[in-house]
Amino acid sequence: MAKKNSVIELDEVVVKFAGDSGDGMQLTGDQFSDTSAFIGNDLSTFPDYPSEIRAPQGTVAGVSGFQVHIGHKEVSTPGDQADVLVAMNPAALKANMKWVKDGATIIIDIDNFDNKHYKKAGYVEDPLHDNSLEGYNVVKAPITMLSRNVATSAGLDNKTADKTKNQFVAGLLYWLFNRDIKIGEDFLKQKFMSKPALVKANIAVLHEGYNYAETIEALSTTFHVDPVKGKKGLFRTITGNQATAWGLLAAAEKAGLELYLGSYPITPATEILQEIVKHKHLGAVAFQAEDEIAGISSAIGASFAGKLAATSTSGPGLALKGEAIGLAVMTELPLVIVNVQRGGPSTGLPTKTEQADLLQALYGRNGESPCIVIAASTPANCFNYAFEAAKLSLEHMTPVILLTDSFLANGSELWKIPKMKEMPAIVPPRVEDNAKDFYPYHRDPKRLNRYWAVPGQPGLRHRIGGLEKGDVTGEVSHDPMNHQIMVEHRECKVQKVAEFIPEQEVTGPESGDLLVVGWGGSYGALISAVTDLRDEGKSISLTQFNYINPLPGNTEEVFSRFKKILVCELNMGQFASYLRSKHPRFEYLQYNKIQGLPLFISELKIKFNEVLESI
Amino acid sequence: MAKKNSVIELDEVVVKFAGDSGDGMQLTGDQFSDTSAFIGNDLSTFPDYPSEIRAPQGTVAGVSGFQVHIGHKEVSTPGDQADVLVAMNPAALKANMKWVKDGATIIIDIDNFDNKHYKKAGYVEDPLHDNSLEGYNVVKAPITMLSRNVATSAGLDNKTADKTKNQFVAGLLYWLFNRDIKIGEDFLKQKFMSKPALVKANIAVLHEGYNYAETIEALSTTFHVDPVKGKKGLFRTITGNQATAWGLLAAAEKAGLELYLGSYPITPATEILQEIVKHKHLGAVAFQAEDEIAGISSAIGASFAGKLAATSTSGPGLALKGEAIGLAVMTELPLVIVNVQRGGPSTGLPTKTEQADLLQALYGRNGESPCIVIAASTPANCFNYAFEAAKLSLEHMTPVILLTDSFLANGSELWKIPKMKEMPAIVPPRVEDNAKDFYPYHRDPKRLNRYWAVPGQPGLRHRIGGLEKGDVTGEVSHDPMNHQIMVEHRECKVQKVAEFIPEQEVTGPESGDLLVVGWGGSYGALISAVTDLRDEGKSISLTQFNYINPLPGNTEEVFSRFKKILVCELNMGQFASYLRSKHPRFEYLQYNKIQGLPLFISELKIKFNEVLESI
Amino acid sequence: MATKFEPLSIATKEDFKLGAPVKWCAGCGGHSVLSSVINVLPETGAPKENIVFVSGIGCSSRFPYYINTYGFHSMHGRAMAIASGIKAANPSLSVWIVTGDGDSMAIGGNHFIHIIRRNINVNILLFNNKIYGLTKGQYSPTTPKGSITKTSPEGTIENAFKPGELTMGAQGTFYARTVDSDPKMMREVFAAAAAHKGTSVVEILQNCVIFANQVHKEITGKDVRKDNQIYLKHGEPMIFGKERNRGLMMKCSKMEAVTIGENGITEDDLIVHNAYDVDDTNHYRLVRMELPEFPVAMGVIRAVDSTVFESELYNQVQKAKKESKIKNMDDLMHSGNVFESKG
Amino acid sequence: MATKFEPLSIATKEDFKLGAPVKWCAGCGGHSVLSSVINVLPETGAPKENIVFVSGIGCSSRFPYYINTYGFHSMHGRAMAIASGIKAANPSLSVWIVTGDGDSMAIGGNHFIHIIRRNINVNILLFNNKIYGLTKGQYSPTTPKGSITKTSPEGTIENAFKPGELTMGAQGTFYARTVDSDPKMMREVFAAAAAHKGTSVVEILQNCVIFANQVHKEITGKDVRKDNQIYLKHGEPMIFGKERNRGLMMKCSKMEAVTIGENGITEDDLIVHNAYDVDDTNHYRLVRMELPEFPVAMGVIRAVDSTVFESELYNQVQKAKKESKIKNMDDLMHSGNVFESKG
Ligand SMILES: Cc1ncc(C[n+]2csc(CCOP(=O)(O)OP(=O)(O)O)c2C)c(N)n1
Ligand SMILES: Cc1ncc(C[n+]2csc(CCOP(=O)(O)OP(=O)(O)O)c2C)c(N)n1
Ligand code: SF4
Ligand code: SF4
Ligand SMILES: [Mg+2]
Ligand SMILES: [Mg+2]
Repeated sequence: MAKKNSVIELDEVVVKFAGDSGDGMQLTGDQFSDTSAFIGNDLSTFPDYPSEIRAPQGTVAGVSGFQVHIGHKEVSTPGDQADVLVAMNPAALKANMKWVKDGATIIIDIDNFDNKHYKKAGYVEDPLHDNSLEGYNVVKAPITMLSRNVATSAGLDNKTADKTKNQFVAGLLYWLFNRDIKIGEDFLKQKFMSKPALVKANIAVLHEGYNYAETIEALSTTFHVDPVKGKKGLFRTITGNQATAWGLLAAAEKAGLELYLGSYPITPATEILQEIVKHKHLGAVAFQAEDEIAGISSAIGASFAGKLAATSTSGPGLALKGEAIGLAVMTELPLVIVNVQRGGPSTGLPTKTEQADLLQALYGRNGESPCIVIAASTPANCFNYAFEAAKLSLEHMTPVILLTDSFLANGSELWKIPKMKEMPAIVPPRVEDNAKDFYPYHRDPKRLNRYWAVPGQPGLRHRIGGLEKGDVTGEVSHDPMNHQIMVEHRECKVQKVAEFIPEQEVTGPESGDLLVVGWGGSYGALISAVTDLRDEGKSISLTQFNYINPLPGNTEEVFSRFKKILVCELNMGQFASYLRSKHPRFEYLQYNKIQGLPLFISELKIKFNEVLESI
Repeated sequence: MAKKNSVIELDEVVVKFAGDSGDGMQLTGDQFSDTSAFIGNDLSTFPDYPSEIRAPQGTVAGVSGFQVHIGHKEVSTPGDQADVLVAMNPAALKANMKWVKDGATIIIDIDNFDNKHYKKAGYVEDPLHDNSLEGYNVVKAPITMLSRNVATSAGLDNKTADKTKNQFVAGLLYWLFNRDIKIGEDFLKQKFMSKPALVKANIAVLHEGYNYAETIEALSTTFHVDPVKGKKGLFRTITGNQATAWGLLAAAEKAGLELYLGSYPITPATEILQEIVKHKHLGAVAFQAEDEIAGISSAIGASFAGKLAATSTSGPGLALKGEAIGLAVMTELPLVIVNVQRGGPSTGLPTKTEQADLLQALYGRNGESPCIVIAASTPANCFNYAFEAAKLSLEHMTPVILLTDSFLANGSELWKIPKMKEMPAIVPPRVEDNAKDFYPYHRDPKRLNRYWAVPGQPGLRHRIGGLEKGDVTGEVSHDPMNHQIMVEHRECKVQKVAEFIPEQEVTGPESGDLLVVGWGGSYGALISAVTDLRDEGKSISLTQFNYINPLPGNTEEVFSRFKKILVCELNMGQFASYLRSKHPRFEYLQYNKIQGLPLFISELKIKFNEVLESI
Repeated sequence: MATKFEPLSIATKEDFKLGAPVKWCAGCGGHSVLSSVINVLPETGAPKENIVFVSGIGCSSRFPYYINTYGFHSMHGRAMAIASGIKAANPSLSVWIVTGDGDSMAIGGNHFIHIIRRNINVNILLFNNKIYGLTKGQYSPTTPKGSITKTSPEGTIENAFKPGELTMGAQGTFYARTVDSDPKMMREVFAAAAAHKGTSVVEILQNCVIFANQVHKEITGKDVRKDNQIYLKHGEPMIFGKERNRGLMMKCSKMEAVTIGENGITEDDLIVHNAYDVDDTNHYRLVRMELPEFPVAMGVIRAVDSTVFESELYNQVQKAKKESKIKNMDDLMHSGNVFESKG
Repeated sequence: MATKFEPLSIATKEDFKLGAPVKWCAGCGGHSVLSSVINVLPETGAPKENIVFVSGIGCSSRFPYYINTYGFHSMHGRAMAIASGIKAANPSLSVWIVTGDGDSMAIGGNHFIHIIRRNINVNILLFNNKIYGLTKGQYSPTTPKGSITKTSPEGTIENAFKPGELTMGAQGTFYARTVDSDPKMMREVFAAAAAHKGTSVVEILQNCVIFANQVHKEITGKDVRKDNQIYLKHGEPMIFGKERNRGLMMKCSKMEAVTIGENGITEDDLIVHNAYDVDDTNHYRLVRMELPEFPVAMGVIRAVDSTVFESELYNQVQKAKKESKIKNMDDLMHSGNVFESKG
């Protein structure tokens, strides 16, 4: 191997892969992430693809992207802007130029930079010759041609050969980041396990890219990102949806139950169903229902029959499930409803991220119908909050809505693998067979939960349903005072959960000028921006909410310790409005954005500084 | 006719008819109300029946009741307690004793007061002999026997003869209230138009009851309620559901459109569908869909096709319609969604009243999905608010949710018939055929509405749908900034409605100690209680909200003029919580009740006094 | 805690009676269906704690409150979906669905056809009174065209579903029809439904005395029922009529109602009912027979063995459990690409 | 403002082409269906401003964005309900529904059977690619049992709906089947669907190159299609096969595929297709024919006249308008029990 040029040590680097839907950018992104994880970098990724399956090739609307942020310190977001952009065609370049740092390295497949492609991408002038790329380090590689040559000599037909070009890109990057190309080879061997011809050709192209990079002058410097220090143990990368599925599976195991998922496919929640369906070996059963209503209804049936029952969906699906959630509230059965938020209203922006289902989760049902609502805040902690959702639901005998979002669901990060024996115990309030004096709506005073008797158990036959229940007996009751009591029981049961959840924590000083408030999936950007400003000496802290209903018991007290409170969310101010209704004594400033995009660190810093200056 | 005993002049009187489901109490109630209206009394009624069709005879659960409040002053509620109770059996007595005033007249059908019936009603002792009726004026009439005798001699068989006993009761009351029995006869002639044998027998029984009352000593006094003064013009009695249906029909006529209702039956909203289906002669089309989702979807289709489209339902149905309401928000089509609230959550108390769908109406959809929300506050003004809902929806091109409730829907009152030419104009923003430069999402800056082009119109072909729309063009757009703009447009459009609705009014002094805040159907009880206390010299005013989203522009200002604000509602505090989120600077005290019952004047007065004393 | 089952305890009908009052109208057809069900349950052999009744919303759907089993009175139209979840959770339960013509054919139509398609092993008792009872008399998808109801003052203009026809269209494996006033037939039919492995659809012509009184009278009336019904039994010739001299016969690929003795027709010419025929063409014919041309078919019209959803599901589960090396979450989380960091 | 109609303007296919790019995958079967529809529309005689395309959600449901008519891309599964409202609002519109197998058979199953039952005059183009395309490859209610998809890694265990069979179960008046790769047949079938008064269901075997590529290949493959399809035409004998020597015939009330010339069978022995037969027993047989025993039936299998919902509805409206003395709201409000108060 020829000698390397100068190597620059970086704390962190953001790489964006972009091309047509068929260009395999998601795969290259995965491969690069895995390799980084393998050598010990922290990382966070985010794919970003069009709502069409294969949107028209060469158009901006058809660009499919994958962003990876790796670091030798902790990494919390996929990054605002890229240090390295791979653009497989002009459309990919056009779509991404605004997300690229000044001076970034831009690798393009020169074979696709011709007039036809410019036009398709909507360029009026040739971007390579209009000075718009001045100040960037542009690497023009004949990626298509070289890949095709190598792959066809390795025995592939032309069409299949063209699919290897993402490995040329991968090779380039292995060289650029001083990575061991063996790891890339192993990835391919595993990926195409049953297709040796593909393995061979792809490895050949991978080497071609690597060698090309080494040969040309354009890449005068290479980068190196050290492994993270202090992170010890076994890790894997995990997406939010996979983590959610695994969290539910883990909860079932801890509770000594089997998992039942009743769902209907919907972007961006489908992968939860697709993941659970793979784990029948753990006794998990996934039922792909005919629609969302059947999905949740079947889960309610499964819960009645004694399973840990869950349903997963996105906003429009949650809207359809409202009536059934009310039934679960009334029958006081455990049920986890996972809602992976996407851009709304209506079909909206189905592949984009948003946090605008909060009020729907809280109030989207008839009558006084309280649910526990919690939210995950990173791809990996979807595992913990899915587990927690199941635990709360089972132990408190009431439905729990878990909110995640498209950004968490599809994004991935490095995750320290937990040990099952260290996970908290889950003890559902089951009734013993033939228990004496069993009443279905008799309550445990501690949590106000009723007890769970399951068909098949002798001596416990009883009937439940959606009509108002008599206190203790569970028989249908139209008595006015009973209704008042039961409405209050259901509400108190949910509010009492506050006694069983952690207190709200503040990152940064416990008091000060500005408290930034976030909830759910915005954590990464918020913590990064807040930390940056604190490093600059500002008096600023963050409190990120994972428990929404009930709010942690010390919420009021936390708020009272700061001069100003700024609530940041990807909607028009739903959490701020909820906080006003629950803790009206504070003034809540707002930062809202509703563009289908996550929050950016840069915009947050500007906003925070603005507020800080006004204090 | 023998001479009358002493006549007592009353300002108002409350009569409650109660019996088995088959006893015809609803009919007698109607007949008595109509007669009172005919002679010029003001009135308010409320039926109250079990959720079973014919709940077991003779049991408390099976009692069906009808309460009428008549007055020579304005009457705002059906009354807390009755001056006269008709109890056809022991169960009816048992169920109603707590709703009867001290010293009231209680008329019982002695033929049903035997051991068998006592037991069924759950009495341990004979209520006629355990002193529990001491202090009441109990009239024991052999109603069943006498009715049967008369009706069988008039030619009816035994079974049919027994159905006439409600006319014996009617006869008694005509005498008791010094009413012209001719009016009762006319009512029967109209009711049984095509069945002369029934007319004959019922009239005979009516006279029997009248004569019986005249003969016995028990009724030493009779009552007289003068006609209302100052109420001039043509009146009729109308229930909330009928008024809602007629309001929609009137709006269609005013807008020059035809009405389309797409609904699925559900208690207590079904009568709206049943009413509109009767008026095909006005060009109104009602589609009984296969479910709630099809109901609203078909209405959205009809709206797209140029009808004034509406859908009517109750809480569980509204839950099912959430996704489709979002589609109407996104496509910016006019659509009226009537939600007749009932006791929840889930199936809850389907025949009882409640105000607990407010937050669902505001927030029960995915994404940022704002709707105009308004609420009617009396049975008769359901007409006005249904009209207003249609007007706002058509002129602002966005869905409107109209909230009524079981209490308004089934209750009736005297209604001054409006003149169509005095109703406000409705001008939907239709586009002219072949209009130049037509863009489906081009907006009128005044209301921010888009314009309505309808299939069949030449030169205006366009496509709409649930994906985010490009500003002005209406084409599918995934552009981040466009999404932000469109979300804001939709929100502003709804908020701008505040410029087109009346200011919030205060009944009573414009400022003072206590402002009672109500919304929707609680008006009658609140205004009565507030007026009573003001008559006692207290500093108390009422402001009743009909416009919920947006709130009237002067809301903040109104609130600021009072020392304390007390929000009263039939739920756990939904409007109070909404007010906190919108106008957080005030402290909102709450009075909440959730028992399936309306608010009572008496309980309100206690609460108001309590708050007033604390000032 | 895994569910344990007691040794099979022989249940009696007393075991299924509840003290609570039955709140249907006096004279409602529901009462006799209820007692037939209570009579038949002990014969099914299911331990009493394994029996679950699931219903939607409607008069008929109040059923679970009137019988002493595990019961779930759920949402309008969703009983089929809830029951699917119960069976997918625990296939050993004996699940009965009680539903109305509105509940199953209007709002619940989709779940109805899907549970049938999947062939989940439940018994559906469809109370077909051809009206919405609980909401007081609006037409339903089975209301005969032209009927005057609260929502059709000029008569309905919609064609009526035939539940049996829809069942066939959804590839049903079991369909039977019976009448609320015929306890013997109900008992036989319910027992057959319980014995069938797969989705058993039993349409019960039920009388709503209040809102659609006598809607079935042409079929069920005492004077006409023998002539207007044919009670089909597998393996027996298709004979009906007061005189037992009428029958069904195939002529040129069409079915006809004929009289034995006329035109030389003998019993041997009649079709022999084959409820087990996999090809459902004949069953399809039978369920659609209408008066006056044909008698209305009663009894078990179709009962065909086929794979049952939840059995196949648990076969996959068992196979996966046996074959996978991953036995628990720790195994799963450590499988595939795991990176060790020495920190 | 009442809607006015221009005198019928003869539309050309250019009128229906939109500049916007068609965003289906290259090679998706949708492209050829789109051009066949555009070709056929001018032949239907509907003024171009009277044509409305309504769809649900799915790849196929993007259709309205690709054709220059009034269009409504609505909610998953609800196109049938929205279209019902459009027709009930304005029967003179020519309404086409574009839907997928998931959209119409899964979430939209109920609206599908109800629009058919009501026989609302719309044309349903059901793109049956036997997969959920837009959500990237989960099985649908029409996916063949045993198929491996993203949600069935061990193969599906659910029986597949046949859209034609379900249409018959819901009392459909028109059902046809065609193939995305046969423009001539599509054109004929679409024209027949447009001409039919009532709900026309057209199942299009459509290929999803990405997630279920070649799922129909046994039926549509160039080499096998002549032997494996039978293109049915009303009044013509049921002949198929590369050599045109195969046919369908009734034997003992069962249908059989036979070879002309063998066992003395001649063309005269074959069934003559009667698409107009009110009795749908034969159509029911035809829609269920499966390989290898039978060829798969193509073309218009059933097309029967029956009352149309919206016509009956407006008959009632017209009658009411004519007969009622109440002509407007003032009349209505003053009808019945009105009391005068002199105050
Ligand atoms: C979501 C929802 N929509 C509507 C209703 C109102 N509803 C209750 S029962 C019923 C129809 C009942 O008809 P059917 O299923 O035939 O039962 P029956 O009362 O005739 O036995 C309707 C429309 C409801 N409870 N829930
Ligand atoms: C309420 C709702 N649930 C689920 C989805 C997700 N979804 C969109 S399309 C689709 C299925 C598409 O399959 P099909 O109808 O066969 O259309 P195709 O893409 O195959 O043409 C699903 C499940 C949705 N958009 N809305
Ligand atoms: S209304 Fe009809 S169906 Fe309902 S309980 Fe009464 S008789 Fe039975
Ligand atoms: S995914 Fe399949 S159905 Fe969808 S556009 Fe691509 S090829 Fe067509
Ligand atoms: Mg019914
Ligand atoms: Mg499909």
